[in-house]
Amino acid sequence: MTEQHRHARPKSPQELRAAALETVLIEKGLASTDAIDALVDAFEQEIGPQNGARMVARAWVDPAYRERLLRDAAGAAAELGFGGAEGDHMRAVENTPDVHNVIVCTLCSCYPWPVLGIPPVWYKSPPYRARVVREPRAVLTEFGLELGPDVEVRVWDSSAELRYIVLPMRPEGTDGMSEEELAELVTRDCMIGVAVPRVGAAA
Amino acid sequence: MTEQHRHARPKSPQELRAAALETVLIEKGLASTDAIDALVDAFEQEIGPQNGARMVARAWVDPAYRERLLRDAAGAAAELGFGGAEGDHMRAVENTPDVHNVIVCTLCSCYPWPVLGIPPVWYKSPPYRARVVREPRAVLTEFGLELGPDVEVRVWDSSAELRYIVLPMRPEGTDGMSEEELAELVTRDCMIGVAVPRVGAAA
Amino acid sequence: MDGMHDLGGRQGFGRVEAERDEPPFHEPWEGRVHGMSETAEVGPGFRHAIERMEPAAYLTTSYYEHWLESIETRGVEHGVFTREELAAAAGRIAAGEPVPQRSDPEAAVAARAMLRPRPKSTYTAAPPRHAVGDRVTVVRVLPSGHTRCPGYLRGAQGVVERVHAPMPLLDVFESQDGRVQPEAWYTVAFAADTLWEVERPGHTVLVDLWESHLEAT
Amino acid sequence: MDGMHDLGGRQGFGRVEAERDEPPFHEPWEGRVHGMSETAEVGPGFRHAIERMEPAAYLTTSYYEHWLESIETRGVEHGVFTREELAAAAGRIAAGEPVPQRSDPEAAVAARAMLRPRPKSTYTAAPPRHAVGDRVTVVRVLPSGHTRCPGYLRGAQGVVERVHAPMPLLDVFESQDGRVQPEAWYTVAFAADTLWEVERPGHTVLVDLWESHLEAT
Repeated sequence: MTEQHRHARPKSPQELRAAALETVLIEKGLASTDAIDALVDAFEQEIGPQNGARMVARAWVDPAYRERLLRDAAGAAAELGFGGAEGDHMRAVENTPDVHNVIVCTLCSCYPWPVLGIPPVWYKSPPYRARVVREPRAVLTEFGLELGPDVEVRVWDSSAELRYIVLPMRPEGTDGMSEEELAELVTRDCMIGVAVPRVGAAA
Repeated sequence: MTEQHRHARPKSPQELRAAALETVLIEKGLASTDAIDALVDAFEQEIGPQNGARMVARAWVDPAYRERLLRDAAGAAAELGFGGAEGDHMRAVENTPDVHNVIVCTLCSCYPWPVLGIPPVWYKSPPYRARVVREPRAVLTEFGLELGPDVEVRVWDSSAELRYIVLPMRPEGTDGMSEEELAELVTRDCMIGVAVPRVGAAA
Repeated sequence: MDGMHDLGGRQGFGRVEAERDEPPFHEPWEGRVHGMSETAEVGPGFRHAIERMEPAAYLTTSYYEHWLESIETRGVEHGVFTREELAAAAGRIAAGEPVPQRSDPEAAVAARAMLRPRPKSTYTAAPPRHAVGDRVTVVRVLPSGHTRCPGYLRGAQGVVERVHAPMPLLDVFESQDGRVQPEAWYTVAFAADTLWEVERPGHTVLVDLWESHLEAT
Repeated sequence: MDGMHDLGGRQGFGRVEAERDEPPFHEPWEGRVHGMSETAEVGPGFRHAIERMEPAAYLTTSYYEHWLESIETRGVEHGVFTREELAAAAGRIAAGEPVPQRSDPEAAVAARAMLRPRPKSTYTAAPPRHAVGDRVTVVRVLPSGHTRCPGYLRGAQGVVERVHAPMPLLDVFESQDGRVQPEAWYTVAFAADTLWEVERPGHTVLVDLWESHLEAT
């Protein structure tokens, strides 16, 4: 897919730097075109928040899976074929009527790749990382999420080795839905904790 | 002095912003050209490290003045006619064979204007403010000042209301010098604490 | 507040670059900004307006741009002028109009007098709670607004080196609401190796702090 | 280390700006950088190389520029390539030369396998010193090098929420000297109003910390 790009002249200083680096690594035998391609393709084609959404929907319909997810999220992900780098250790944290969870990495941009894919730019941005640990309600309001004053907000700063995913509450009015239909309600933002699933509002 | 400048078209965005601000303040009667001129002239013509140098030289030749300077630096400055904004409260800290003092303001750029004038850009710069409280010896080395391992370095972070000036040690080989000659050895950097007076090395 | 201005102990900065024979002002506009800042009344909060700057903007602009920003921000926030008035004036200047002149000899005299010895205000307050030699601990929760306590001292233990006569707590004084809360204040000495992993031999960091910043250890 | 990356609780930043329907990579070069970072061996210290970036540079460049910087920095520091080699390659690319291709099907298979479930390493260490419900205090003096303990926790008190099986202390593991120091680690809960002046009602901040970051209260 990149044949075209790698033969065109770089359009930005970043693109030039990246191309120069790839050139040096390839010429030294330290990188291979197809290994890089394989990773790009994986994130562009296969790995993304649809994976996490399947886990959430499964947990909503299958109480035993929900238990396994909350006890060992990496194991529960592996059951559906998801796992690997940035997801060897995972933990799912469950929203309840009394507790709302939000995920951040203040020091870096740690994120559970195998189940949520590449983090969005805002998740990696200084404003989110600086503010959400200190004033989560203000940040959530900017995302359109207003929580009741009695809800405890738990902000998980995942700067170590455990990657977090939020297990949202199943919304009202979804009783007749299939697991696949439920999964469509579960957006990336719901699993980061800056949104909650809404019927008819999925991405 | 600024007639010429204020009639020329601004050369930079900052100059334009400053000229626009002055225009608005003058038109609203909140600023006057000659009050601004008076302050600019004061710092360009009269107030600078030569004031502090006179105090240091006086302290070197007059033990009673040295005592007053160490007890009440603002009072000792006033004896020579120096004082006012950013110098209403001052403290002189004395270098000895065992103690070397360095001044910084980590939060802002607090500095004893009446005796040292306008601070140099490096004093106001993030590298100095960030580093000198944490690794003063590394910073002093960059200024060419190597202290013995037994010397205690005291870094004064003057972020509150007291402004500091270092009273350096009188260098060797200055026995025959007059107070005026001594004052010429005392550079601004000596009174900040990133240098020490040296015979034949004054600014 | 944990703004970008709170630089003490932050890592990653490069060498301190000193300029030889540096003038007080590098460009005439810097002197004008200095003069305006000291003589034009645009409301309180000089430092806090700078502290609130967006961090990348703070780091990539110069000292006198910070001052310019402070005058503009306060003038607008205190209703002294509007952004539109500044923009309109900038348009006229850019089109070649000169900055207007206004003479006020009394103001010029007063401005110069600011840089001469002048009487100090004195304040009364409760007697100081700490004495020279006392061990004190800096409070851990610092104000989210303006404060004179650097963040690197949060929760740190030090020793009182000097006790000063009461002064208004500037955390409050600069907060733009007119409150004045005089308190005893102190110079407190901190062993650097209790603040950070530091070079050997260790050094001492001395900071002036108000009673509100301290608790007894 | 107190680098610019240590952003938690820092003030002055603006709104969080979210982009609709964002792709994994905004430009092809970002994907290339991601792929190189995961597959090319240029030595340890991925995060530390980013943490050492000059603060203004850190704030004014994008995530994948940070990654690019990390690969370049480590490659140079570990002797894998030189700045001159990078510059020479950039010159050739700028002149129109294509990036060379190299096929390695096994490496491609291994790369894809990195993003599939795989066995976890297990480590042995001394038994954990703290138990769920214990009050703990974060040490005040944090490493000047890489650490997984955010600066906003220095000296803070929290409660152990979960105890995890031993893992290498990453502060040491990433320090590029090959040492591995497995330790018990914990999820620790901190009431936000013990960290900062915060909005009401208060919230809870939970952070994963190693035993080296903690002392008993």
